[in-house]
Amino acid sequence: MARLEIKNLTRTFGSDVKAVDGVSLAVEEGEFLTLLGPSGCGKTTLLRLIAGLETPEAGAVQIDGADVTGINPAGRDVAMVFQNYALYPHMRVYDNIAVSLKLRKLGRKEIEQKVAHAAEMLGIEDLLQRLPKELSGGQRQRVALARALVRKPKLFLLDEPLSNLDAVLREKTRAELKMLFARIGGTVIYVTHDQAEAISMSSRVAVMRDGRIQQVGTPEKIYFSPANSFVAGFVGSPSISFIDSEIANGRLIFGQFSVMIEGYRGVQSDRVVAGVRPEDVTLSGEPEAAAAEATVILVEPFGSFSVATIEHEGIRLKATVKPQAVKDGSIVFFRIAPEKIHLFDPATGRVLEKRLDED
Amino acid sequence: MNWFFRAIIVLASAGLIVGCTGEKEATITILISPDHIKGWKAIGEAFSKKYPNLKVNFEAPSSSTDDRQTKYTTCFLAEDAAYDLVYMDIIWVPKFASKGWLEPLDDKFPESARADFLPGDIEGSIYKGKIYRVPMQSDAGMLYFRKDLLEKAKLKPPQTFSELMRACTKLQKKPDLYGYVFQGKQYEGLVCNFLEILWGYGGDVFDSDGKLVINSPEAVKALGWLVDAVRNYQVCPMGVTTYNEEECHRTFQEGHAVFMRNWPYAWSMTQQEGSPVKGKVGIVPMVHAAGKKSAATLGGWGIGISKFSNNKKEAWKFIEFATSAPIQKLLHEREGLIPTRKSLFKDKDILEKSPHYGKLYKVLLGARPRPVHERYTEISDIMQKHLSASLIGDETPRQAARLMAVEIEVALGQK
Amino acid sequence: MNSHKKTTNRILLIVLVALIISYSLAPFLWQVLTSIKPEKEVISIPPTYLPTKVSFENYKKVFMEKPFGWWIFNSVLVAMGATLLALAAGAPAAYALARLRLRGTGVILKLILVGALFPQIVYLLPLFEMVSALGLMNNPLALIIPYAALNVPFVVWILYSFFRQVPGDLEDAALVDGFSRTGILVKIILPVSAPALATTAILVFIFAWNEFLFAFAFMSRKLAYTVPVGIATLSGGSPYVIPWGQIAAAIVITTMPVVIIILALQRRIVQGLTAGSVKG
Amino acid sequence: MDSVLKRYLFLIPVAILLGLIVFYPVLRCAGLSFTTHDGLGFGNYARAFGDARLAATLWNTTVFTVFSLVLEIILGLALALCINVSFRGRGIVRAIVLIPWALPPAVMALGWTWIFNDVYGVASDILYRTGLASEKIAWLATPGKAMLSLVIADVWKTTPFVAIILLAGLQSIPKSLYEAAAIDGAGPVRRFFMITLPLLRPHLLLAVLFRGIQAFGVFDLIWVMTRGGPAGSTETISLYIYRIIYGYLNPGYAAALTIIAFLILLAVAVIISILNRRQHELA
Repeated sequence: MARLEIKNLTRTFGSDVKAVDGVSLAVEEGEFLTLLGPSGCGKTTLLRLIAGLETPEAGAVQIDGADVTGINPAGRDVAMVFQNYALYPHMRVYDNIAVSLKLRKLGRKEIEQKVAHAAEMLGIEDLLQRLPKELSGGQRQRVALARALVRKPKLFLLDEPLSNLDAVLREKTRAELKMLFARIGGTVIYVTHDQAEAISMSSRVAVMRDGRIQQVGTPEKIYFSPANSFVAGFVGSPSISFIDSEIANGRLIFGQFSVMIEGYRGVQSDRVVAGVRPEDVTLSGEPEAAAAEATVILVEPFGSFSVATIEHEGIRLKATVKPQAVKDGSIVFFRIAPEKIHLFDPATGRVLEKRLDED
Repeated sequence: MNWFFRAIIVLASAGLIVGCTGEKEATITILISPDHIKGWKAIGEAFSKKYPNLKVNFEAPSSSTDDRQTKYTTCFLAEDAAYDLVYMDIIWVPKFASKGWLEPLDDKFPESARADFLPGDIEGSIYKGKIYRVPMQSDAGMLYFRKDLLEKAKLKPPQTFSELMRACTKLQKKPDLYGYVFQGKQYEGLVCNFLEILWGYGGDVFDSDGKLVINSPEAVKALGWLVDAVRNYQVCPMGVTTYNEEECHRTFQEGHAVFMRNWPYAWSMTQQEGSPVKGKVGIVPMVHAAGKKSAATLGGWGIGISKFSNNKKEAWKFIEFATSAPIQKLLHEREGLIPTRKSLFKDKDILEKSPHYGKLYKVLLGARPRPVHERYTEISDIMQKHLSASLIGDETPRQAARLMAVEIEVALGQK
Repeated sequence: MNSHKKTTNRILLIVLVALIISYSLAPFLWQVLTSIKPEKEVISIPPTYLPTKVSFENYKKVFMEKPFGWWIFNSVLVAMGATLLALAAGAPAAYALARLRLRGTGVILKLILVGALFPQIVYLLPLFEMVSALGLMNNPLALIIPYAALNVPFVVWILYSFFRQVPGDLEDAALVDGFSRTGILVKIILPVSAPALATTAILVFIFAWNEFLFAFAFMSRKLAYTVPVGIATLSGGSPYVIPWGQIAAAIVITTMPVVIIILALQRRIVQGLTAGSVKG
Repeated sequence: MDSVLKRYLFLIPVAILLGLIVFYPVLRCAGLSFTTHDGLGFGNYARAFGDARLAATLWNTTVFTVFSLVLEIILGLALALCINVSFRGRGIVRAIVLIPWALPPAVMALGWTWIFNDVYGVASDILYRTGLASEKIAWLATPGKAMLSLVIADVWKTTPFVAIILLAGLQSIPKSLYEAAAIDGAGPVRRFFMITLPLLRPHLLLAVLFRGIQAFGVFDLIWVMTRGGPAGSTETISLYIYRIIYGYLNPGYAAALTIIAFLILLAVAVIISILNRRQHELA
């Protein structure tokens, strides 16, 4: 268990592709930090830089205050779980788990004990004599985890460990993983492109794009106070709707819709992008005050709720509704709670922060 | 793994044991054909009995003359002392000697000592006035014929080319019996066959002044005769242009040919128990043109000393020993090799074992070495190509003779 | 596909397979037949197809009169040695080129391939100089080293394409687990690439088993011969007599060990070449 | 991370082996090629330029290589397609197919000489008995037939090698592609040209390259079977070089020819790889 600090890390591929571009980050002991972002955003490269599988052009990696930038993976005492598990196909499960201990010259008894313990934690005691090809996807994933756990490393690095599992298993394992790491209290860096995983498992999330960190914070912070339109758009399902709007006389206006909003800092122009999460849009069948008329063009049922896509003067937005509350093609009236609206600068995408209660 | 290293050590130490000999002792090495290895070993033992500090190591890697020549050449090119003695085909002499790879033997083997040897063998051992080998085994081409068939047809053994051709056309019954088989494959044997005919017509490759005279009417006639045999009168099997000694011998021995040009080795085999032609075979010198002399191509082997040898004195002792009359006789008894000393052809024991040696002696006396030239191999290759081309009908004899002359000229002009 | 068509296809396949087998085996079977014929029938006109009497005389002669056992031992020793050496040298290079992102990988690979472009005759003379200077005449090393060297380009190329398809994560996992680079090669990459190793091993082995030119030049003692050189020395009573029956017997004997190896490894061979070419 | 220099250490064994056994002899050969009787110079190359026999041997070598290659590729492909179909006993058939490849060429060439003999040979006897030939054929006696015999012997021996490489290629083609094409209505022939052939290209290339190099340097087989005859019609470049060294004792000239042969091979290899790259870009 250890503290990780990354300072201004840069890694370039080819001549100009900056996979990781000046990233700084600190991960506290026992923290579960998720690197979240779309494919190609540099999250895996960042993880590999931490592991020592890549060498940075600039910047430093510190584990517990010690600079490990030039040290090879073996010397960093980190464990890694790979997306495709990377089990040694010619070794039995036992040897797959034990190999790192053997390389560290532990006694046979001690190795046996540790492997047994890790296997027990993951419920794979019965599989120890099998070859990886004789295991199911879920079993392989557990073996890969056991291989990481058995070492009690300073850092656990997990690279999309759930992406090769089917939906049901993924959700189940998600919860198990969270409990497991909570139990052993390890410092975890977890890479995923699945925002649900990130939000549900982590103590903190770092959202990445084009090699840079967009925002770091608790899942709540990331969800409720996104730092920019990218974070807002990437996190949350069903996803946020962005609406080109204008601000005039303290009101946010698009189409026939207008709502009074509180003062914002840093409004450069009167044009803004408004981000509205579906759950913050209320629909009703009857005209209401501060509501505007729209047509339902699509209803997607998700079981406990449905998502309706509505159109208002060519502007589309999504709303969460009760199952079977609305029908395709019907006319509805929508309202948006003004305090839930996120406003972004249309040029930079940066969030326009609410003016603090200055008055 | 262990056994692997152990095996290497065993092999290496075996090499050491053989390689390590005492100070004054010497092992001299010679490369020979494996065919007569037993006879040679016997000579080696007799030699070591006489000179207890000397040993002879016989290496016998391959029956192929070419292969052995390659081996010697490789050693010479690398200036390696692997072989002290060089057991040489007659045509290697000028080639090796011109490169300075052989030790001249004139002081050890003066003219006085050469008197008992067959003249052709001696002639073939000399290059630019110096002698480089002592003849050990003689060989010459001759004409085999089926006594029984000739007698039945009341024909005498042929003496001239036209007689031979006439006998062939008369006696052959294709496809079971062909008139004539000879070595028609594109290789050295073809040149040997051709030279006999060329000489039989009175022609030659070089005249006595060393001038190239291959483009001559005689050469055209000689080649014309061979082409007639193959293509016009068709007295030879279709495949004769692929035959070497062995295929000729097989065909003849199985009774499928009336006449055969071959070396003396075939005789004893035709006379073996179980041979279909046993007792039905006669030999005569190769035929010739009317009014000219018969000539046989001389083969034969002799021993010389490598320039790179560290045991030259010892090597000479062996040559002296091995080429002596009693040893040649021994080799004849053991391996049936033809001696090079005239005296042995009158030896009672030998005549008793090989009664045909009387006739053979005549052939050998009339045998001539192939052109003694340091570039003979190149000359021969050019001749082979055009002889072969004209036998298969790609060139007329006239064209072939002209092309041979042109190409040999060009080749010899090249350094 | 209806059943009629299925039957037709089935018959077509059987005919094809029969054709393939006879194409591959006929010339070899002719040697087998020749080898068990009595001397007379070997050279009869017209050719005798089936021997009237089976005779193992030729085999007996080959084994009794010649040290054929030794030659086979030498051939096996040389072929195995060359195979091991070629793999031991080629595998690390293939690994480094395939996985370690060396600068100039393309150039190095091409340079190695260029090493395979020369006719073998080129090497004979310089190598003979070396062999005799080092006193390696009649030493199996004089064949093992050149055979390995001549085959190393093929070994590197085949293993290179195979190693490139081993998932990179496997190697990363090993690095994180604490393997050294050499450890990864020996403990991870090589075991995973067993089929490719089998393929390359067979390639080198067959080359070494068949080679004549060097073996003839560097092995002069009868007991040091390899099988092809040994067979070339089989002969009758005179340089012009070629003992076809014995040669045929020798061909059959020589082929047996290789056939056995191929039978044992054939699945691996195909797999090796296959797996090496699957896109990762 | 391990140092970059350390990574290059992995190349050392190969570098030593190739340097000592391959590149040193080649350099020596190159040096030798500039040595003539008159000292150093381009004399050997100048001579090669006007050497009609060299031109003839290069032509023979090319004919042999091209015919062998074409036949081997066609037969090898057919063979590979057959043994790619699954049937009982396929393993054994695959092993049998490999046998010719395992026979020492110097030795099997003797067997072929015997087979192609006009009188004792089984090849001419079968044709004669079946009435396909009106008389016994002397296979090795005429230039065209001799070349054909050599090509047959070579093709027989090396087709398995080609077949195995192509078989590997066939197995790497995903089955789903064939299924997709079948659903689109493509027949077997169409599927072969649409899928098999294009996807097999890298393997075909590999086979052509390896086999081309070997066929160009052919020695054992021809040396044993025809020695370059009849009338020099089957003399290849390797035979000629061998003769120049061991027959004419002119290593310098032989070395020059070796370098020339190598440059030709190199040029062909480069052209093939360029064509391949261009096609790759087009595809």
